[in-house]
Amino acid sequence: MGQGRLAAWGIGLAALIALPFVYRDPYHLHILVLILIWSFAYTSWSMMGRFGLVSLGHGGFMGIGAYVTALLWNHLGLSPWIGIPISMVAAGALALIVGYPCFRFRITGHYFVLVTLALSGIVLQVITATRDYTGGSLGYTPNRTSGNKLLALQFDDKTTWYLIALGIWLFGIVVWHWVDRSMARYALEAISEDEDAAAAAGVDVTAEKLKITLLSALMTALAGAIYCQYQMFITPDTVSGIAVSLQMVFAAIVGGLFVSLGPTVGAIITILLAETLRIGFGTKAVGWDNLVYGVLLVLFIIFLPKGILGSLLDRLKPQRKVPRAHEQEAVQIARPGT
Amino acid sequence: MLEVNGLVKRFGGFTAVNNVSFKVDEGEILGLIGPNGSGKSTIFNMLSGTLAPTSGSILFAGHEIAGLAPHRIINSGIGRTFQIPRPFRRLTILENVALAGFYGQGRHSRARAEEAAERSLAMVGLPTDRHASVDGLGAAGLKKLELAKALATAPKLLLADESLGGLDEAEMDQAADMLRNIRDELGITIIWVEHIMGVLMRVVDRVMVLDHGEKISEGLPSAVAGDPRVIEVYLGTDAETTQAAAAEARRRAGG
Amino acid sequence: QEKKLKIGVIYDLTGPLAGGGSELQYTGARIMLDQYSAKDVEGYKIEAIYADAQSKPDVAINEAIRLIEQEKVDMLLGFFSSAQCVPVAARVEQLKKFMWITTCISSAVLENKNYKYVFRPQASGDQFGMMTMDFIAQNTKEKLGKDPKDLRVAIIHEDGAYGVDVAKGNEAGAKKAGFNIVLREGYSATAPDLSALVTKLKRAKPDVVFHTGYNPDITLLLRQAREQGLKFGALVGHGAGYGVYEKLKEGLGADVNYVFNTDPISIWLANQKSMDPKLPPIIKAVGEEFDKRKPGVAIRSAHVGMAASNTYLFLTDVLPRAIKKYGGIDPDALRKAALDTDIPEGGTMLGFGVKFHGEGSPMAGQNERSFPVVIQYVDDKSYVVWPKSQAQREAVLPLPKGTTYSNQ
Amino acid sequence: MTGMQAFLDIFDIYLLEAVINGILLGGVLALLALGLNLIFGVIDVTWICYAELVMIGMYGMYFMVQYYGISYFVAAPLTILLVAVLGAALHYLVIAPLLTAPPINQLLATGGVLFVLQSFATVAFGIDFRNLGIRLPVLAFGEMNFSYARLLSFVAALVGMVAVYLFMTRTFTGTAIRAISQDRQIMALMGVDTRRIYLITSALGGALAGLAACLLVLQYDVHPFVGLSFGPITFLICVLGGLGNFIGGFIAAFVFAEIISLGGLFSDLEWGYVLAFAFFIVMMFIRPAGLLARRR
Amino acid sequence: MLELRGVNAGYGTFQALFDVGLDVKAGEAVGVIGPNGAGKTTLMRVISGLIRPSRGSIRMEGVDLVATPSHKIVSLGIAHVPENRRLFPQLTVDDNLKMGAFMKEARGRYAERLEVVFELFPRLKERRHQMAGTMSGGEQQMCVIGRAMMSNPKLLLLDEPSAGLAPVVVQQVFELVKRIRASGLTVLIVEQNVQQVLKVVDRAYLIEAGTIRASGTSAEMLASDTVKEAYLGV
Ligand SMILES: Nc1ncnc2c1ncn2[C@@H]1O[C@H](COP(=O)(O)OP(=O)(O)OP(=O)(O)O)[C@@H](O)[C@H]1O
Ligand SMILES: Nc1ncnc2c1ncn2[C@@H]1O[C@H](COP(=O)(O)OP(=O)(O)OP(=O)(O)O)[C@@H](O)[C@H]1O
Ligand SMILES: [Mg+2]
Ligand SMILES: [Mg+2]
Repeated sequence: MGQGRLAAWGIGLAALIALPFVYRDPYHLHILVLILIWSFAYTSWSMMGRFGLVSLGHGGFMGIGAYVTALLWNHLGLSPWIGIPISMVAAGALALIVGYPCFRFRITGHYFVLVTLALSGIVLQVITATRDYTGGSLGYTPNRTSGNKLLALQFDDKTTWYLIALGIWLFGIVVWHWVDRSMARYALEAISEDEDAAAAAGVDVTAEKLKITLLSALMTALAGAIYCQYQMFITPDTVSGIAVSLQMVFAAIVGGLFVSLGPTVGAIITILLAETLRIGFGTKAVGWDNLVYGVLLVLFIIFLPKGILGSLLDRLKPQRKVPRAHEQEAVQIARPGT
Repeated sequence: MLEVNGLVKRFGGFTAVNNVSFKVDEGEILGLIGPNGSGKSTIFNMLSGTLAPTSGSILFAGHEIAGLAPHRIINSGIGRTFQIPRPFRRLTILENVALAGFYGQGRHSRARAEEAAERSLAMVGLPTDRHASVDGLGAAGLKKLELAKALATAPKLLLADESLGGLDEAEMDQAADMLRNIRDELGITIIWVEHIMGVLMRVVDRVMVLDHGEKISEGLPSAVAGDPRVIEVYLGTDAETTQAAAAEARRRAGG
Repeated sequence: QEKKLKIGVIYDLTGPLAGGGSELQYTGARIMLDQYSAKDVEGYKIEAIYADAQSKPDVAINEAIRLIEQEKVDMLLGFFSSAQCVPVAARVEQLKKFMWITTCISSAVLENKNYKYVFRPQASGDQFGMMTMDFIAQNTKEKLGKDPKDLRVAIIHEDGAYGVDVAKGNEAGAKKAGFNIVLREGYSATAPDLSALVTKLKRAKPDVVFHTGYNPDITLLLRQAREQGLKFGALVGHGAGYGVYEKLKEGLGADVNYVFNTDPISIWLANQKSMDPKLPPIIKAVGEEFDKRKPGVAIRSAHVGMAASNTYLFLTDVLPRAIKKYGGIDPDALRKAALDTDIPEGGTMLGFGVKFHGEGSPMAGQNERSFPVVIQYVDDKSYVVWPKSQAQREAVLPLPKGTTYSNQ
Repeated sequence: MTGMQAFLDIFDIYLLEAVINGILLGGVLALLALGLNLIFGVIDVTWICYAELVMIGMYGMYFMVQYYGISYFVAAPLTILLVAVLGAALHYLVIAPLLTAPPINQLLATGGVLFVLQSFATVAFGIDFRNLGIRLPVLAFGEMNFSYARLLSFVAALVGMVAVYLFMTRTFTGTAIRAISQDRQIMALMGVDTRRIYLITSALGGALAGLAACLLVLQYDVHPFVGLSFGPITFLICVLGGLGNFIGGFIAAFVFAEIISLGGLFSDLEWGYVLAFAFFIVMMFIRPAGLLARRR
Repeated sequence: MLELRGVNAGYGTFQALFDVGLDVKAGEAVGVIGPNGAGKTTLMRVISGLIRPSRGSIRMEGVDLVATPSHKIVSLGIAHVPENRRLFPQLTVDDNLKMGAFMKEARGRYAERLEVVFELFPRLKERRHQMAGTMSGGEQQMCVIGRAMMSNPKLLLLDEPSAGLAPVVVQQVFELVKRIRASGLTVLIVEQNVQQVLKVVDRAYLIEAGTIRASGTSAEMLASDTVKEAYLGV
């Protein structure tokens, strides 16, 4: 990272940390916290999504993160400090169970999307069906603690939550950069283009894919758990299922999949857009907000295919030539004998 | 160093490689030729782990490698190129090769991988500039890149699949020289699949001929070029030029 | 500066719940609030700010926070879905704001929560379930000619907060009455196919089916029941989808005849003789206003009156007392005023009285005097058939011979 | 004796009914999967909003029949035409600009269209549930009863599947449709107008959605979110059958429907779905290329 | 028959052809040679309409190709065998050939053309139900040429047809070019295999960096110093 960029990050970060001490509007802070948590979730998704591993199963991982943490707390009195790691392990185990055969048997592209789609469907249905424990579609509330708030990871003030969310988000960005600068990124880029050729370069394709999937699932579960701790309420539909998975894909792509802040920009845009449109149209023009939202989304994708931030950065430095996936098509040719 | 026994590969009911056995000695360049669809690339795919053999054994440096995962085989010292270049277009040229250097050599350090990449690129004559994009490469460049990637994995045995296709004649000679250099300077054993006889025969030490998945001939270039069966199924009217090339090669080797 | 009470009103105007009844509730509340925003209450102007929860709990939470923090409303009113009430009530309590729930009936909203600022004049879901069981129990011998222990009952419900809660009441009621529960099952309201459930019902051969659902799952279930030839003696619905006769009629035609529904009484059916005399004119006015807003509706939905009555209760009872007796509209004044409320049976448009469970009670904030009634749809009209005090006619039970589902 | 009793408890007439109901539900699902398979499997274009097209078609039927009093049999072809036009428009406005973009962008754009169609329906038709009000008679066999509406869907799915299969394999246009996803650029060298092929296919996919709408409206209420009940499951069926494999899709629809139906009979309804989804994942590993594919 | 005048073409901002002029007369076989990246493939693409010239005119038997939509160009009798075996990998050999006969004019004679192609390439008949993508490189090349022949063209554009083929097949391909020519078809062929191609064509053009550097009969080209220096590396 260049000096200038480092400085920009530093100043930006300092401003973000200072924000809740200067600006205290609780509703805006609430939206900010949500944006940060979702940004982290979207960033987690994009860790694998950017390598062509388009998963619609992340709703499942998020749901597991949220529900396992809350269930352990309510039923066993296990503090989220222990519950969250357990929930992450659970999500990771599921990711491995589904991922391993997927990658072994070369399930890619549409097929991968749909296998993972079924995964989030299953998690949603299981949460709903085990309603005796999870509350079913009614949703689930972690018991309020009467004791140590820190131990229970329950805080009443927005500032604390803002800082926690900021930290988590920052952690996501750092991990993103860490992956981006590692050799694993080369391997995953290669795998996303041509698995055989990557294997012929010595890459253990299955292992590399599993690693990034695991990382992504763990982080997504963490996002789910944090969301649950913050909202103190989860329903199957808000933290799991296909809709949540799609929401992740949407935001990541709209923001820009190939830049670290892309998913964050995606979260900002989609959440703010949804909020403003809903409030703007209010109850006077019912349904119009979603209509406009949908139309804007379609327009974004058609006219800014690399995402808002991605396209913006491209425009700023046109000389950096990153060939787009579709340019490859021009040279894709029949492959004999393999 | 490589010993293949009774190698068979079937696709459904179709037998692409049928009971092929052969040996390759250290430091040798073995030419593998045969009509289209005779199973050459399929053998390469099995040697490199891209395909698992239906049956048969492949001993490499004394170890059985048949059916191992490709990355394990690559790590054990076999490098390959693809008949049709398969570059990673989202990576730069250097990154393409560094990737192979890193993973192909058992994931040491990034620095070591990049060093290997620069060496390989220099060897094949491609730019080592950090930002050079694959898109700038023409057909010849892509072939070179394939070779550089294979070299960066520090192979003991290199499988080169049609490294000349699509090159013009000047470039072909260059590429042939390059292969010879690789053997001479780096001591890498090579199996080379090629249809351009005029060039191949001048470089290889020994030739093996496949037809319909079976080995039909094997031996010195001049002997194979004169084998009537090979002439019939493969060389056709090129037999004369091929023989001439083989003869010239022998003369040069002798002199 | 003029004195003003800002009320944040949240219902679902879009999404699946909107059609399930939330939008009608909104209309009812709005009719009342519109009337009062023209007048003022004890010197306070009423200003309502409406928001759409889009049938999503997280949107409901966001809107609640926005209305409180951003729009600075003094209190919240409304809420159709219990899945929204649960988290929003928790938030509101935390923020120490006053919340007046007109609808969402799950007991889970209040049970053991010990809320101080959340009040619900409405009957709770398990009361619905108990009520219908009681109704059948009282009629088993006489009309169905069976011993309670021989009466086969099936309890089916959508698996949301609402259905689960009612089913819980159903089960408790059935146990109390000594019925034989042959099937108890939940299903997701969005399930594309319920034929397996119908088959199970056929196998269980229930005399009475107790069903809680929204629409379109009700019409889907009943249509598939008809197609698969399910027979029973009576079908008892519990509000929500069963409260919207129009839709039932559209989807099921004549099959909807003789179906029972349990709801707070529709204000237009309530026994006006035993009611506080100042209420009937208001009921009439609400009806006229509703007809103006939604012309051409055959049976005015109970949903409208429910929200209207509960809103009216707040505006005419709680609010004036808070201002006069407790000096303002701050949450504590409103809370004290609500706890003081003591209205006898017949004192609301819904027929029931009002007295809230106070602090320390497991159902703090719940109206202990509320009760739903059982109505029956007969030839495009609805009649209260239970409890006896409100009944307008005898229940038709079991289903007459020759009707689609009749097991006679 | 007890063994026999247990046997009878499980293999009673209701089991048979559940099996047959599964088959009939399979007909509905197969019909839905047919058009999607064409779009998604054959020309490799993603229409996440497929079920929403069906929803619009159902509204079309509702308004024509209920509001304008048009006879069902006139309204049905009109609806098919309407949704065909809609399919073509979807292609022209949304897919065509994205043909060269990565597939995930298509997925998203059509996902956006899903939002648009849902909220359009909310805005234009309101949130009320609508019912066509046509109630077909029931076919009774002793204890068992079957709905004509479902029998009809079953037959339509079967006929549609055969017709589409023949069209795809026997005609030049069908072959071109199968070819187009593999190498769009050289299609012109074959004398194929790619825009025309895409339009034909999208219109055909739309028409099949329209057909499904005409039959579904006999069984289900219409509301803006009706697509959510069917969308995901339709996708899974296409994949389970093998993308682009019409016969496979047809069979997969029945397998899925049986699992849902029987799973629902022996346990809670959700478990039927959980089972179906889990079955899907397991099958994906056993037969990644679809039920009918040979393992490689 | 085919006439190019002052053709300029390229990809985006990159110009690959500069003022190219070229003639092919009916019944003639014409070769185009030149080093890698010279623009040979671009030239073929411009003729078959896969890319559009930025300037210049292209006429086939008097018809202006620039104004003809690219999918209509086949109907004028131009069949293009693209470089790199671009066939439909997931279709069977049969279906690939069927695609070659897609145009209305060719559909009627489908069975007849199929015979012709199978006679040329018996290998294809053997593998007619195999997925084209799983065939060997050479087999795929046969399939692509066969596919082009299905449309019963007047002018065949061959882009490096011998690349990657076994020597006997290369000879067959050149034989085929001779035969095709003999049957009255016109051929424009791009080749790296200069020695061979100059044996079968009547005339040839040497193209370098997007411009025509030399042209003449085969004999002239073989003798030409320019060709020798620039290309044969002799
Ligand atoms: N799709 C494309 N986009 C951008 N540039 C291209 C494209 N195709 C070719 N070029 C460039 O146009 C120039 C001419 O390419 P062309 O393919 O016509 O050469 P060629 O003579 O056929 O070479 P070869 O012998 O390697 O096939 C080259 O510099 C090449 O890099
Ligand atoms: N995945 C596959 N499925 C079915 N058949 C296959 C598959 N891969 C290869 N084949 C067949 O196996 C045979 C051998 O193919 P291979 O690619 O090894 O030939 P080759 O000798 O490399 O030919 P060329 O010189 O043309 O490259 C061919 O007939 C090919 O069609
Ligand atoms: Mg090969
Ligand atoms: Mg070329």
